[in-house]
Amino acid sequence: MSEQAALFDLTLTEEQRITRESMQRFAESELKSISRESDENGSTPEGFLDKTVELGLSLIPIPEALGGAGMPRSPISNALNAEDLGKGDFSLALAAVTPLAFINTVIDNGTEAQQEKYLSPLASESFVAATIAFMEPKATFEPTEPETKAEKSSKGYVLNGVKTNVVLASTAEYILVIAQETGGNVEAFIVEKGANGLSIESKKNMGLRPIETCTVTLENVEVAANAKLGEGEKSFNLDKFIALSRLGTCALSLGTCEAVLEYVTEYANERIAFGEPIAYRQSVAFMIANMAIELEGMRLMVWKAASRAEQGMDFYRDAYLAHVLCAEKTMEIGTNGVQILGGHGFIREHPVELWYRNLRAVGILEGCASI
Amino acid sequence: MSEQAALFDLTLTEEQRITRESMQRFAESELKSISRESDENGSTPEGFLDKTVELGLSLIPIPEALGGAGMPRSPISNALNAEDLGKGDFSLALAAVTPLAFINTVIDNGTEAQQEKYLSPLASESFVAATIAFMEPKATFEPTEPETKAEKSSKGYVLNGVKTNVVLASTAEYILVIAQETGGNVEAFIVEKGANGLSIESKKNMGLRPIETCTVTLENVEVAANAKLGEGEKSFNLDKFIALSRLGTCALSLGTCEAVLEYVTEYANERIAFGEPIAYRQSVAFMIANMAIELEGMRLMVWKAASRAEQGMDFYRDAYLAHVLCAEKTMEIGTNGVQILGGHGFIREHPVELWYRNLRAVGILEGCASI
Amino acid sequence: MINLELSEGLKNMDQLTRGLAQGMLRPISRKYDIQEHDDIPEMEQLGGLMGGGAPGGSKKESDSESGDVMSSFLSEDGSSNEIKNGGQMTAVVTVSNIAWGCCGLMLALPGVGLGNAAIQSVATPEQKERFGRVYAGMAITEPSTGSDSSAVSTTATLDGDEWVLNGEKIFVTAGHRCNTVVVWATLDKSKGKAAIKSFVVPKGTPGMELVRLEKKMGIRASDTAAFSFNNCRIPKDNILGSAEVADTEEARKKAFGGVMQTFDNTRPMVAAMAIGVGQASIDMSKDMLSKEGVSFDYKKRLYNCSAAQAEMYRMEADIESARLLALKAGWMADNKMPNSKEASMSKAKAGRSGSHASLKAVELCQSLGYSVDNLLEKFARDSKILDIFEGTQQIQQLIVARNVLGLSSKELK
Amino acid sequence: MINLELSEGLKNMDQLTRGLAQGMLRPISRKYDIQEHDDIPEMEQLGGLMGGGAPGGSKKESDSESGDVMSSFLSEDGSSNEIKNGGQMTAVVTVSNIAWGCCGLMLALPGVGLGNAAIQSVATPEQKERFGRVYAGMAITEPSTGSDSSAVSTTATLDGDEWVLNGEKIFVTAGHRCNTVVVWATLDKSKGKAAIKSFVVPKGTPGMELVRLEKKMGIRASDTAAFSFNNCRIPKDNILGSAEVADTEEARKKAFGGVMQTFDNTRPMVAAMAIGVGQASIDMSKDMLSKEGVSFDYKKRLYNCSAAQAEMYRMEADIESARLLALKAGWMADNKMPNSKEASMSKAKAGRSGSHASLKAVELCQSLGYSVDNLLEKFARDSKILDIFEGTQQIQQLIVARNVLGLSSKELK
Repeated sequence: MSEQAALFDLTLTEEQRITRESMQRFAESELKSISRESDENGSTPEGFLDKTVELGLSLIPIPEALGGAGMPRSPISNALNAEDLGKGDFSLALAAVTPLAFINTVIDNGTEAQQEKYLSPLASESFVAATIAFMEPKATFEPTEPETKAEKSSKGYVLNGVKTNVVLASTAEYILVIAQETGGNVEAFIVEKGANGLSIESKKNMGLRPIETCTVTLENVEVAANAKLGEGEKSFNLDKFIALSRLGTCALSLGTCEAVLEYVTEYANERIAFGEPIAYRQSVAFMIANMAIELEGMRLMVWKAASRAEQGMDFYRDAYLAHVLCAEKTMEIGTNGVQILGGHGFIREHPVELWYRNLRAVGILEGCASI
Repeated sequence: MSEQAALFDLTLTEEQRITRESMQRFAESELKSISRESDENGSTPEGFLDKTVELGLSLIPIPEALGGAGMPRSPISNALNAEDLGKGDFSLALAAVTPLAFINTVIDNGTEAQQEKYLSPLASESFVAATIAFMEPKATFEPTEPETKAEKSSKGYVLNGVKTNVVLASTAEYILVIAQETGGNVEAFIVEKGANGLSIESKKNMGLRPIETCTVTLENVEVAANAKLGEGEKSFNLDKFIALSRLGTCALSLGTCEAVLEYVTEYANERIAFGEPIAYRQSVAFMIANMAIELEGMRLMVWKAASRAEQGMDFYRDAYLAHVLCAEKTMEIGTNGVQILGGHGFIREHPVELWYRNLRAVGILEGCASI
Repeated sequence: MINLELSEGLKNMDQLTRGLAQGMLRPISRKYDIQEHDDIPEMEQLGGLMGGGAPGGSKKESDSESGDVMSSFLSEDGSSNEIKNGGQMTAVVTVSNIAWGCCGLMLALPGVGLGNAAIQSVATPEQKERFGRVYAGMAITEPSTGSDSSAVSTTATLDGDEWVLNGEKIFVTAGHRCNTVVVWATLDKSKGKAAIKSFVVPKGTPGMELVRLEKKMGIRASDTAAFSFNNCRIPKDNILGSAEVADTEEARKKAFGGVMQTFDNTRPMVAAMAIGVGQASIDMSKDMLSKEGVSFDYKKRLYNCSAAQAEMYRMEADIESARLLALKAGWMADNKMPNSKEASMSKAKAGRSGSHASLKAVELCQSLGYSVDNLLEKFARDSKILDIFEGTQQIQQLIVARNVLGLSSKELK
Repeated sequence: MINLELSEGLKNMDQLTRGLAQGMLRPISRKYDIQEHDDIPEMEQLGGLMGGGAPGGSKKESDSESGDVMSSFLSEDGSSNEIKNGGQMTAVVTVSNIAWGCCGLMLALPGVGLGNAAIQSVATPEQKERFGRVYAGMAITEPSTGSDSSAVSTTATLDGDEWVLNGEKIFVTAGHRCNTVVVWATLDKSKGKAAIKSFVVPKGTPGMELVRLEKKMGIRASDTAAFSFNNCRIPKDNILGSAEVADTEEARKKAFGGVMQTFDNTRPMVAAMAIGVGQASIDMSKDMLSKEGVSFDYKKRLYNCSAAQAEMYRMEADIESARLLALKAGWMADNKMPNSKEASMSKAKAGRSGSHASLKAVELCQSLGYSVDNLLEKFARDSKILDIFEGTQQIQQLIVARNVLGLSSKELK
């Protein structure tokens, strides 16, 4: 990651500015436009994921030698992209950045050989799915203590456990399974498509309906020894992974909150009640003011943590606090978005109820969208 | 406690109605009038506590044979009294009901002999102080696990530990010390005034300034075996004591919140800003509406728990939840009371800042004001 | 005498309806959430059970004049001076339980809609007899009006012996399944609130068209209809209340106040629904957490608890507080005390607490909460409307604030 | 390039001022809380240290044009096009640290009052020279006006070469200790906002009387004065800005806007104070809890933490968010971007978060928090004013809302 900057600065680089513009255009034309339909159908429209290839999300960080663009790992750029895409649609954006999360994690934790083996196929002209299996179906699931087990065997490792909310699992070429190595640390293992003992079931949630969120069951799934990311001293950094994932989820949600804020701002100015636009009422106006205040505060928190990550500084506390704030405030923005529209907000004709359902994911998702 | 009532009912009995009227009159003329002065001086005006004797708070539950009125233990009446007095001044009201809390606890947990010995002196024409030492000076003090120790000795028990916020400790004839008996349960021990090893230091707090809140240190304080409340099976009921105390604190705070609500209602209607009373602004009006809503909700929670206690039903959950709500919402009312007055609220000319400081005690006090 | 326990009669109703909700509604709750707008054969049976018969014989309880859930909306108390636990309290208890089972199905219970409450409170005996046993929806909101009930622009014009209705109505709960709609219309828009009257319009009256059923985030088992009225003619006698338009300011206020008073009865009911959904979220999330070893014993100081326990206790405290506020509002109604402020207080507290608890329960249970494999996520979709319809959170606060501050709707807008 | 770390210069200032606050203010904080209104000899020294000298040599940092805490309120940036971390950012950093030490003493720092900011931004070079090194309080509020700065009724009448002031002012921070007061007065009340001007009145001017010092809940080390002006005469040239009263609506708005703009600079400063007090509460309560075995490692999922940890993390998240908002507002000012919205955002978030954190910290530490033996209770008394003065929470929300919604002060009142 790049060198430390000298001054506090919120200015985008020219490259970031240009990228943001195209991300925003794409989000508007390719995500927002199909958001409602995808939610109603509970499926990703055909061709959508392939279309995201033009954004080059997966290509950017893959080393040139492996067919990628070989750009340096940039959590800040990833966060900006996630924010812009998340404004179009939280779920579709999450699907779009899922292979990137896999790639980022392999780059951060894998050996050169592993990068070569697993990243080359992802540097493709068409959309190649790869994903990470982290969460487990428990109310008290503790990210720092996953219960999926990896047992050392003669051939490598044997994996057992159940993972949930694995995005794109059924089409993924690779699933990076985070598991507790018996007698060791929490490690990351790459399981290839169709492995024996791997079963994948698509599940639906309150939100995230357009995309595949799967329960992945591992029953004595065998992987080779070199399927474990890293080697020797350099093995999987769980804390960093959790922090980068939380930042990814937060960044996506910033975009969604922006969408809410824009929508209700317009609505409140247009909707007449008691003879005046409802925006003239302090109760409505202050809800909107608070959306703007909290959104800006969250954005700065996410940017700070991502920028620290990019500069190679410790950023776990920053990411943790950003996530605490986003879990609370994005849901507040989601529910107030519906409130401002009143009964209309509850109807699926308007998008605010969809944002409400998607934003409930922010405090729940772990291990997705690692930036 | 009395028999179970047949219907859901919020009507006061005739006796309660009459008592409330006199309590409210007393609170207005004898507490409210000296509230600010007492706070500024950090002391209880001379004669105040003696004047409270006319209310008969201590006399009411003491058996007739011991010189009292011998009325049945009535948590609900105690709660009503606390509420009415708390409207005059939280701190002074707390001092006024402190001997009663001692009496209630001795009646609930003591043997007949203990009642005779310790309650007779309290059935007096003048104010006789008696108090309970429960809290300990730790940030993580856990009421169900006090650390003050009682060790069985040849003569009875030896007490060691530090207690904090013991109201009226230095003038108290008796201090009921709640301590962990070594190898036993948490028990209550009556320590008489001037006992060897007992040291009392008056301390000041953010609020409660008019009254003595003391740190009581027990260094090998010896008490007789029969100074331990109860005997045999019937010993001290800690859970009940904690619950009744929390209800007492909550009840006091209801009155204070009523005072806030009345004050800001008048202020908001009179204060002009931007050409109109500030009450015309939703942000102000809704703060006041929420005060009224939460206050009424808290009152019903306290009444329900107290009424269950009075009927001999299990009331610990109700008391717990009432306290959770009151700790949160009374402080909210306290801080919004200052907010509505703006800069004026911060000046000691108005009472709202005093209420703010006193209401911060609600989430903190334990073992006081047992009803 | 202060007692906040339910009477024996109410306790029986409480147990009974909770059992019914658990046994009959929970098993089909998800099904009709998915099959939005489908007919619900199971509900006919349930409606019969609850509306027709007297389950458990509680109907004769002396303290509960109406043990019948259906008519509990409608019940009129006797005239004795004794304290009563009557129809409104019964309704709070039963409605919260049915909504605990499934709020969508609760709103689809056949036989009683919000229109019934209006008919019951305003119709003359002659009208009541003529209308017979109706299942009446209530049509107030129009596309361009929301919280502002006084902005009705649907018109009613007298033409001979008939009223001619023209306009559009939205958000008519049970509009599809009911057989009658009570329609709010103005006799003369220039005369403001006083000219707003309500009319009983049987379904199938020519000129009345059900335009669409709304697709909603939650309470999907309940249908929400939009109607248009094009020269829809109904008998002159189908107006509820007087056809005169008050001409003094005072009389105008009173007339509209009368129309609005229905809300004093329906708001505690919606509060009860929110309490039901909130409680359902609490119960289910506690169950899930308990299975994984989190205990709830209400003992330790809040900040010595775990974060999950503390959050749960806060949710429970809010819901208990809301429940008591709703019971109080019902108790006041049962005892003929004006309860407009208390009705709004209960709706405000319950609406926001139910919404908060349901959303928090999903978060507390992580992937289990968010998954459609469990009902928690459904509760979090259902709850939101309860902080909106029958007067939003903001409208309730306005009412409470005006009441507390002694301000008019012109002063505090 | 996006970077939210403090520059080296700011980091040095940060460490330096934190150390100063810890070493010099904390030890005397309680003393002057008790000895309300007493003289504070220690502050003369501190004022010298901070205002006069350049501590730690940071003054020449290229990225921090003004390493001087005092002048950081006042600093004018250079004109280069490069991104700057200048005086406003420095002020945010240093003010939050000094307030971390003691907010009361912070406001009693000799040499700079809010009036200085006004003089600095509006006075002509000639005036600046004539007034010399003043310590100026700001007199805006009157007994009958609060948040409404446009309701000033103190009058200024030109009589020959002098302005004659009449009226009453309250809430003048440092009014006792300062040597000059900037007084807001109207030239013609009938002309509204546009006629409001500010005047530099040296203390001791005949007709100016310090009526009383307010006894306050918190920030007691800082004096808050009330003044009366009875035919108080000052030179004609002591008016700040033009003496003309704009006569078009547009020009009027602009004139008053100019007066109000001072707030865009002072609001992030008050935000910084709230951040300082909030952070002080967090640090101290964490220390206390840590000593009793509660650890803070920012690792476990929030709802798998203890309630105390979770509460603390929420407080920290709020304060961090407020800090970044204040830094952003300062950064925008330093880089000549209009920052009215961001200034109010930072004040709104910081004001409420500081107040909440300080109150919660007291509760978290139970009797230790509530006792005057520790400073937590003082922080909870000091914090409240920071959500009130320089524009209450509600005023900030109005400004942000008008900005976001594009509404005027007539539309959104």
